This record gives sequence, C-alpha cells and structure tokens, in this order.
Amino acid sequence: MAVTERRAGSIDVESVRADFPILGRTPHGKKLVYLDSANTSQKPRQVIDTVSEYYREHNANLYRAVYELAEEATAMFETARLKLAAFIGAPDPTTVVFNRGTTESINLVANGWGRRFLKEGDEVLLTDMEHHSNIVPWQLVANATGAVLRYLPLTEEGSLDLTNLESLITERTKVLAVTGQSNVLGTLPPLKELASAAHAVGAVVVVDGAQLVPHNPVDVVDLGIDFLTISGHKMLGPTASGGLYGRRELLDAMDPFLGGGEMIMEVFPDHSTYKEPPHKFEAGTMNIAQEIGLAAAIDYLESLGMDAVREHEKQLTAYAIGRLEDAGAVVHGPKDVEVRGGAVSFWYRDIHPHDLAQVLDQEGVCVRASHHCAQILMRHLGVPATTRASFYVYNTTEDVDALVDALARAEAVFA
Amino acid sequence: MAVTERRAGSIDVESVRADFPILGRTPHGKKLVYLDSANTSQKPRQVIDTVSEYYREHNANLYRAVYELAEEATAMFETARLKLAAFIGAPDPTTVVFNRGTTESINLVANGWGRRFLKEGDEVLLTDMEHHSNIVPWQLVANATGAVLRYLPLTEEGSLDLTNLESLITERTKVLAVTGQSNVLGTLPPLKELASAAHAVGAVVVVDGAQLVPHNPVDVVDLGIDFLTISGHKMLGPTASGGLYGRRELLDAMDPFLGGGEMIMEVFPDHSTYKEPPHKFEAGTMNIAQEIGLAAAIDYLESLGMDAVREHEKQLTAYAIGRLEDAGAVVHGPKDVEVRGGAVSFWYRDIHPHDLAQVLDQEGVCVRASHHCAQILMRHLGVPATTRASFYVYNTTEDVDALVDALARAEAVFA
Amino acid sequence: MALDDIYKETILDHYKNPRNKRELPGAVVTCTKNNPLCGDEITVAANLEDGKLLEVAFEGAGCSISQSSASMMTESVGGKTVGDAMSLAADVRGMLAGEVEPDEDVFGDLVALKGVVKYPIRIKCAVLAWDVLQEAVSDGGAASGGAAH
Amino acid sequence: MALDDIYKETILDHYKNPRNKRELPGAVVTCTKNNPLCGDEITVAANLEDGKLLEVAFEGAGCSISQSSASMMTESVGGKTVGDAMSLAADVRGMLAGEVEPDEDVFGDLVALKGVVKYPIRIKCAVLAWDVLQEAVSDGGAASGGAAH
Ligand SMILES: Cc1ncc(COP(=O)(O)O)c(C=O)c1O
Ligand SMILES: Cc1ncc(COP(=O)(O)O)c(C=O)c1O
Repeated sequence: MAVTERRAGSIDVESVRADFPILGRTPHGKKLVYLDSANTSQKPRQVIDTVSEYYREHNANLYRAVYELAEEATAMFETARLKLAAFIGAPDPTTVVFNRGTTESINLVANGWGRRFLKEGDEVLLTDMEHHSNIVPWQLVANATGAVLRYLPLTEEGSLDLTNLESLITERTKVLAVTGQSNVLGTLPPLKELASAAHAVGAVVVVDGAQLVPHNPVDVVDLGIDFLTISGHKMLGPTASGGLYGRRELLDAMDPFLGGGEMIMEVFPDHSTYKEPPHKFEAGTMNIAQEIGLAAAIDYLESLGMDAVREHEKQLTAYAIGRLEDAGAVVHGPKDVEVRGGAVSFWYRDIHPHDLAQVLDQEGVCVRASHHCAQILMRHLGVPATTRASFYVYNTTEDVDALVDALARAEAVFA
Repeated sequence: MAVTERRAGSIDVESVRADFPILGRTPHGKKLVYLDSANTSQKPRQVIDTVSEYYREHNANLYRAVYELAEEATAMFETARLKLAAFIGAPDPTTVVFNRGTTESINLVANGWGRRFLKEGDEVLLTDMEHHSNIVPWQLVANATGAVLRYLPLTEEGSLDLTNLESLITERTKVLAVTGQSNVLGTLPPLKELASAAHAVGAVVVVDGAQLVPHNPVDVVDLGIDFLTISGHKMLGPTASGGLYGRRELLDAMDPFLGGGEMIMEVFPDHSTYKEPPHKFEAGTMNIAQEIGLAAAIDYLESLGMDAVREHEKQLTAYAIGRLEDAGAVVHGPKDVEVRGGAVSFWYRDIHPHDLAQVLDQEGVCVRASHHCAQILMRHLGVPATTRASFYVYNTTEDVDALVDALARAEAVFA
Repeated sequence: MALDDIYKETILDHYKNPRNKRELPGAVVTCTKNNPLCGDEITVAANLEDGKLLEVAFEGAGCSISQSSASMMTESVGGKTVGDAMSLAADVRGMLAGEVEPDEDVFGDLVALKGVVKYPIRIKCAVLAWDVLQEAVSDGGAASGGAAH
Repeated sequence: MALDDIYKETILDHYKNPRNKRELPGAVVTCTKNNPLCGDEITVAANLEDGKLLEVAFEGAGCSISQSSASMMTESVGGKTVGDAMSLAADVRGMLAGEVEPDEDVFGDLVALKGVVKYPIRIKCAVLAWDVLQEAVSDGGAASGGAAH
C-alpha cells in the first residue's frame, strides 16, 4: 500500500510504531503483524519505562507512611486516578475504583451491589453477545439471591435486536449489563438509548467497557450510565491495571467486596467500619506500579487523541472488511464502521479457525481463533469459534494486507 | 560499623545492595535507609528488567492463542507457577492459584470455602495479632453465614497464649486463620502445633503468609497447613503479584470466587461449568507480567538461599533490638530472635510515632508509624500506633545505626 | 518450527480424506465428546466381538488435528483387542506429551502427530478422539456425551 | 522540605505547653472525636453565652500536630462568636488545603500550621480539633463520640 494510505486517521502510525519495542520481533523470521489487540494490547516504551522508573526511583506502599518515597508513590497513584477519571469523563475522582480490570470490576458490582440489592425474582438483563466476564459473575449472584438472568437477542447481522425491548426491560429488571463494544463482532450497542430505557424502569446500567474504553472517546456522564469497567491491559497499560467507575451514590450504598487493610476505618473483633469510596473498595496493597503505568498509557492515548484513535480504527476496519470479503471470507457482525469497532471476526473457506490461525502464525500474523469467551454468541452464530483480527493505534493497512496474503497461504495448505 | 559485621548471615549484602537501584536515592540529601520492607519490599534490577523485557519482547494474552508470542507468555506464566509452588514446597503446581496477594487470597478462601461450608454457629478462630486482611474477610463471611469469630489471646510478651487452646479449638471450630509471622511484633506462631490442634477437630488451617513467605524457608507439606497466602510485592516481586496455595481436595471442593473468562469450561444462559484448579480461580486476564516478575524475585531469593535470608535477618534483628533498648526504646514483641522475625515495633520516649517517623524521614530513614492494619493488636498493646523498623536482604547494621542516630535527633526536637 | 512440523502430508490427507467417517447404525459402543474450549466434537462408534474392536467409525467436526487424529485412530485400532487399543492410546498420549518415542511399525500414520508436541494448545485436539474411544469401550457405550477436560 | 517547615517553634511550644488543656466540668457543649487511622483523640468542651464561646478547653492524646492545633484553637476561638469561630475554622481548613493564604493578624499562632500543607497525611491531624469544635457547637454538644473521616 502507498505510504499515504498507511497514515489512516490523523495518527502518525510510523512514529507510533517506533514506540512499541515488540514490533521489532520477527516470529518465524517474519515481520510481526499483531492483530490481537482486542485480547491484549501491546505497550509503548513510555508505559514500560514508567513502570521501571517507578520501581527504580519511587517504590513504596501507599498512604499512611510519612516518608518521601511513600508520599511520591501515593501522589503518583492518586494522579493516575485523576487521569483515569478525566479520561472517561467522570467529574469526581472518588468514583473511580482501581483494580485488575473488567472481570474484577464486574464481580465487584455483582457482589457489592447485586448481593445487597437483588432479590428473588428480580431480573438481570444481559445480551447474547456478552463476554463470559459479564455473564458468569451474574450467574453466581443470581444463584445466591434468586434473581433471574435474561438476554437481549441479536439481529441476523449481529446488532442488538431492540424490537421487543419493552417486553424485556420491565419493572422486574434491576440491572442491565451490556458490553460497550463487542469483542467478537465489533458491534457498538446504543448505550444512551439502552441506559434511558433501563433508567425508566429504575434499573442500574453496567457497561462492560473492556473494548469500549480503549478504542472510543467515552464520557460516562453523557452516556448516562451507572457503572463502567476498564481493562488497562487492553489500552496500552500494564497487565493487572484498570478499574471501575461507579456513580457515587451507588458506591456509597453498596457493600464492600474485598475486605482487608486500607479499606477500613476501624476494626473491632466482630465488625468493622469502612472508608468512603473509592477506598472502601481497595483492600490490601494495590496494583501501584500498574495504575501508574496506566496513567502513562492514558497520556499516550490522549497525545494521539481518542477521536483520532477511533477514526484510525474506522479506516482500518473498513479496509479490512473490504479486503476480507474480496478474499472470500465471511465477516461476522455489522459492516458499517459507524456502528462497529475494530474487532473483525470472520470465517474463511471452511478452514477451522485453529488451523487458520496456526498457518497465519507461520507468516508472523497474530490473530485469535477462539470462542472469544462468548460461547452464547458462538451458538447464535452457529460456529464453534471464529478467527478474529483486531486493530489498534500501531496497525496499518499493510498489516491487513499481510493477513489477506497469509489467508491465501492457508488456502493452499488446506484446499 | 566494621565491614565484617555488615556481612550478616552468609549474604553478601554489598553485592545485594548493588542490585537495588532505589538504594541510590538520597531523600532530603541523606542516604536512603529503607526500613519498611514489611510494608513492601524494594525490587532488584533482575525483577524490574524481567518485567520490562516481558513487555518489550513477549507480551500477549495467555492460553488459547496459537501464535508464538502467546505461547511464550503462557510458558513464562506457567513456569512462574512451578517456581512459586517449589518455593513453598507444594508438590503439585495446580495447588497454586495466582492473584494479587494475601488480601485477595484470604477473600478467595473466605468466600470460596467459607460461604460454601460455614453454617450458623460454626466458629472461625483468629488471633489478636491478625492483620485486618485476615479479619475483615472473615467478618464479611460470618455476617453472610451466621458463623462466629473467636480470637486466640496473646501473652504479655506478644506471643500466642496457648494455655486455653482446648477451650478455643473445639468441635465448632471450622477454620483456624493465623498469621505466619506478625507484621507488628515479628512473632512466629508455632504453625505445626496449631495445624495439628486444628486438624484434630477437623478445622481447615489458613496461614496468612504475607510476612512468613518472604523471610523464612517455607514448606507447606511439612507445616501441614491447608491454605497459604503469598504477597509477591513483599518478597522482591512486582506489586499485584502473588497467590494462594490450597490443598487440592479443598480447591476441588470449594466454589469459584471471581467468575469470568478463562475459568469456565462451558457457559450456558443459566449456568456454567468450571475448569479444574488452579484455573477455576483465575478469571479474566491475569497479572501476567507481575507473576513473571515474581518468578525472577524467587530466582533471586533462591540464589541467596532462604536459610541465609532468615539468618541475615536474625542477626540484624538481634542487633536492632539491642541498640534500640540501649537507646531507651521499648521494643514490643518477643526478644528472642529464634521465635520472631525482623519486624521490630517500638515506642520511643513518648514521642508520638507520627512525629518520630517524620523526623526520621528527614534523616533519610524510612520507618512506618501506624496501627499497621492491626487495630485489635494496638488495643492489646495499649498504644494508638507503633513505630516499626523492618528488615530485608539489603539492610545492614549501618542502617540500624542510622535509625538509632535519627532517634537522638527526634529526642532533641521533642524533649 | 516449520509449518510442516504440524501439518504433515499424512495429517492433511486424513483431514481431507477421512477414513471410516460414517454412521455405524446399531454399533455396540458409541460415545460423543466435545472440547468446548475449541469447539471440536467427535463421536466414535464401534462393534466389539470377543474383546476385539471390529468396525470402528467416527463422525464429528473440528480442526484438522482433531479430525485427522480420529481418522488415523479408526484405522489403527480396527481389529485390535480392547487391551491393545488402550495401550496404543496410552502410547499416543505419551508421544503427544513428548514422553514416548513412537515405534513407526506400531504407530504407522500416527507418527505424523508427533509434531503436535511443539504446539501445546493443539495437543488436546489430537487427544480428543482417543478420549472418546477410551470412554466408549470402558463403559460399554453407555455414556454418550460430556465435555472433555 | 526542612523539618522546621512542620515542626516550627510555635507548634512545639503548644505541644509541650498546651494551653487550656483541662477538664471543663459542666461545660455547655462538649464533643470527642478520634482519628482511628492515626490514633489521635481530642475532646473539646466550651461554655456558650449570647452566641459567644466563653471558655474553650480540650483534652486528648496524639501527635504534636493534632495536640498543638487543639491548643492553638482554644486560644484563638475563645471569646469569639460561634459564627466567627466557624469562619475561622473554614479558613484554617482552607490554609491546610493550600487554598487560603492566612492573614497573620487573624490567625496568630495558627499560621505555624501552614507548613503542614506539604505533608498531606498530617493534614488530618491538624484538622481534627476543628472538626470536634464544629460538631460540638453545631449539635449543641449532644454528640460525644464518633470517628472523624
Ligand atoms: C501479616 C500481613 N497480612 C496481610 C497483609 C496484606 O497483604 P497484601 O497487602 O499484600 O494483600 C500484610 C501486609 O500488609 C501483612 O503484613
Ligand atoms: C468485551 C469484554 N469483556 C470483558 C473482558 C474481560 O476483560 P479482562 O480480561 O480485562 O478482565 C474482555 C476481554 O477479554 C472483553 O473483550
């Protein structure tokens, strides 16, 4: 492809790529074509170096220690909270709880809010395209409380089917938990519309932001949602970074989840009193270096601009869908890049996704062949698994070309 | 002090110190004297570089991806599990669950085992010197199940008072949860004796290993305990690293805790089936880089030898207790270094610990002045807080001397 | 690691032209298992006489490794006693774990699966057919489902 | 940051020689609060007449910052109307948050607390006495306990 086309969106991809040391790897002697960012993103040196520097210069445990290192570590950690809050449009930083990511966050809400407020017969409304991390915690809490899970169906194309929304969102609905962007289909559900429908019946709206937050400008106030989960490792941050946004009234009202040091005010033999949010939900020694690394990732994304990130991915996704379909692949999910993000699942000439991915690996092309932790969706699609290519700031149309070339190689092997 | 005295135990402390970049810091223009390792340890370059290298060369999500990076990351993560298992004497690596550390681990046991097996009137036996992380999760589960918490008392000196053990460990006792080493007093409870007393009544033995594992050779089989928690950040590893050892039969029998991706076999709309341990307890994207960093920390500790680590701290602790008492400080906890580790809490001439720590900070001496997440113990000691110096592999008798010199300065300010 | 470590001609041949892939109506033993993590599914059906596996057939869907392994299996255990078939199953597992060096005379085409040892996550695909066979003969065919672990 | 940023002579003087540190039997308002995270505890007692704080005394234990702040507080609010005392309390909080530049004439000794702003975790110590005073006068002394947040 021509160089001009590589500079999709307004991101200078070549200079971005220079920031990612791993892109210098040459698996099987080939240039690394990393198309698995929906799984986990790569990290720029700015993030890697921030983590190292934290350990080399500032490492100490947080809060109540009165020496300089501890004050520095605390200030860096709390600055990370301010950054993450600003990044998702949360005006009050005390509404951002740090933890390992989306899975831990949904478990926190399901336990802290769900076990406290759900009762027998209450309904939790999910969708047929949720990730297991937005299903299993609700199953566990439903089991404990007698609440019932229901699922919003999908259209043929892989969007939410809202035609019968009124019959599914009812007075019994206490929680609507929905993905902000499908990790399989790329689908971007209409969150504002869903949130107002849910609020109309008094339900709480939990958005799985694992894929939404890394790839789109997000404003929790504008979206009008109650909870949003954030996986730092999918947005250039370290593994084990991330958090949960929750409206302050809800964080105040719900129970703590993990108990332990630093989340308490006073401990007596038979009971304890807790700190205010966010500390109420941050027990024990936290993922200090990781959240500080996440702050560097946020700086990086903001220096690119989230609008530009989204635009870049839109262009790549459109290009990829076009080339894949030309090559004879069946692309799942909506085709219009205005209503979808850059996770592109496809089925190629009846070659099993595992075989396909294995051949692609030999060409240096990393894609994921899997049920993508979405078995309910796989049953809807009628496939055991899909092959998924997913994009981020460091990907180029050349990467898409490499993918399509590798598909031809796979066909040669399996035809 | 003479150089020969600095080489306490058989550790070559000068060469160890050269591995810790942070020791080059000079807070307030003074040499850094870091005496807060019971809070969190510093990290050697071997650990810092392993984490960076992981991100620079191998970063990918685990398990089912079929490309080379993912295979490397998976192999490194599972090798870390083998190392941690071997480090604590666990013959079967599937008995080691990875997570953020002791707080998460105790919550896992209290919820996964406790909510499943505790019933109204059952007793959970703790001790008066537990860290809040080994109290609050039990309070939450007691609240949910109707179980009752009881506490083993302490002797005047700060050891466990076992004289009435029979009246406290009874048929009603279902869990004994005890620290392996007190983070305030240094006390090393007689774990083998306690475990066999608890097993005699059929109770499960949970050991809070936050302080035990970093500072002592540990063998879970020899100790005869059922669960052991590990905080990686206290043993030279990254923040957010660590795990839980559990006997396999117990891990099999208990419920999962966090639900989500990667811990399931099959997900249906209303229920799921789970993987076998340890994966049953590892939901969502894990702390990959952190556990790989912890493996490097274990390599480092093993290259020193845990016997040598313990010996080094014994010598430093004995030296510190002697010098502190000579300086007029009242040292809490046992004085005999055979039955205590290197966390030395003291009270100095009625100067409030916060004031003391603040003055010490000006001298570059980092100690912790706090209730150390042990308010029940503070009430037993009759103090609002203590000042604590704690040691690790990089500390020297010179560090102790610097502490004692700084105390004199504090006296000058507050006398 | 070259691609033909894993996709040897023999494997592709069995995948594209599976042997004994058919229904076996009225079979004495039959068992189905799936690997939900991969989406592979295999049914094995066989007739038994005097402790010998007479006809062995399979049906299923999945990746080339799982399906070719099933095809090779039906060829290699047909005519064997149950005991011999189980001991071959153990050896195949051993080979896939990198612990058994396959004897070409005994293994025949199955040697082609040896390359899978280098691809840890594909080993379960290769083993599935053997799991199904084992369960089919061990419970006399009573079981007909269940997820492989 | 030098040590005398925080441990100014004035502070050490109030700590070592606390003013108005005594019981006030029969006081009109009295309130006790502790900061469980620090172990600081302060009781404030006062007599009120015509909306004015007549006598203001304290008791308690804790670090030099919490105790000297209490001592200085008793001196500075004694004789003031409740309204004026509360507005001084707000200014002290503002100074400790780094938002209010203290007017030396109004603040007097209290200016010495300004250095605490650089030590975030000590700010709560400095504020405790003012929290207690505020609660004491706001509920007319009915409250006599509770942990400060
Ligand atoms: C004895 C003890 N238990 C539990 C903890 C909590 O460990 P973590 O903060 O690593 O979860 C600590 C450390 O603060 C400790 O010293
Ligand atoms: C939509 C979605 N939800 C949840 C998750 C789980 O996130 P994490 O693994 O960061 O907990 C993922 C990522 O795998 C995802 O894509």
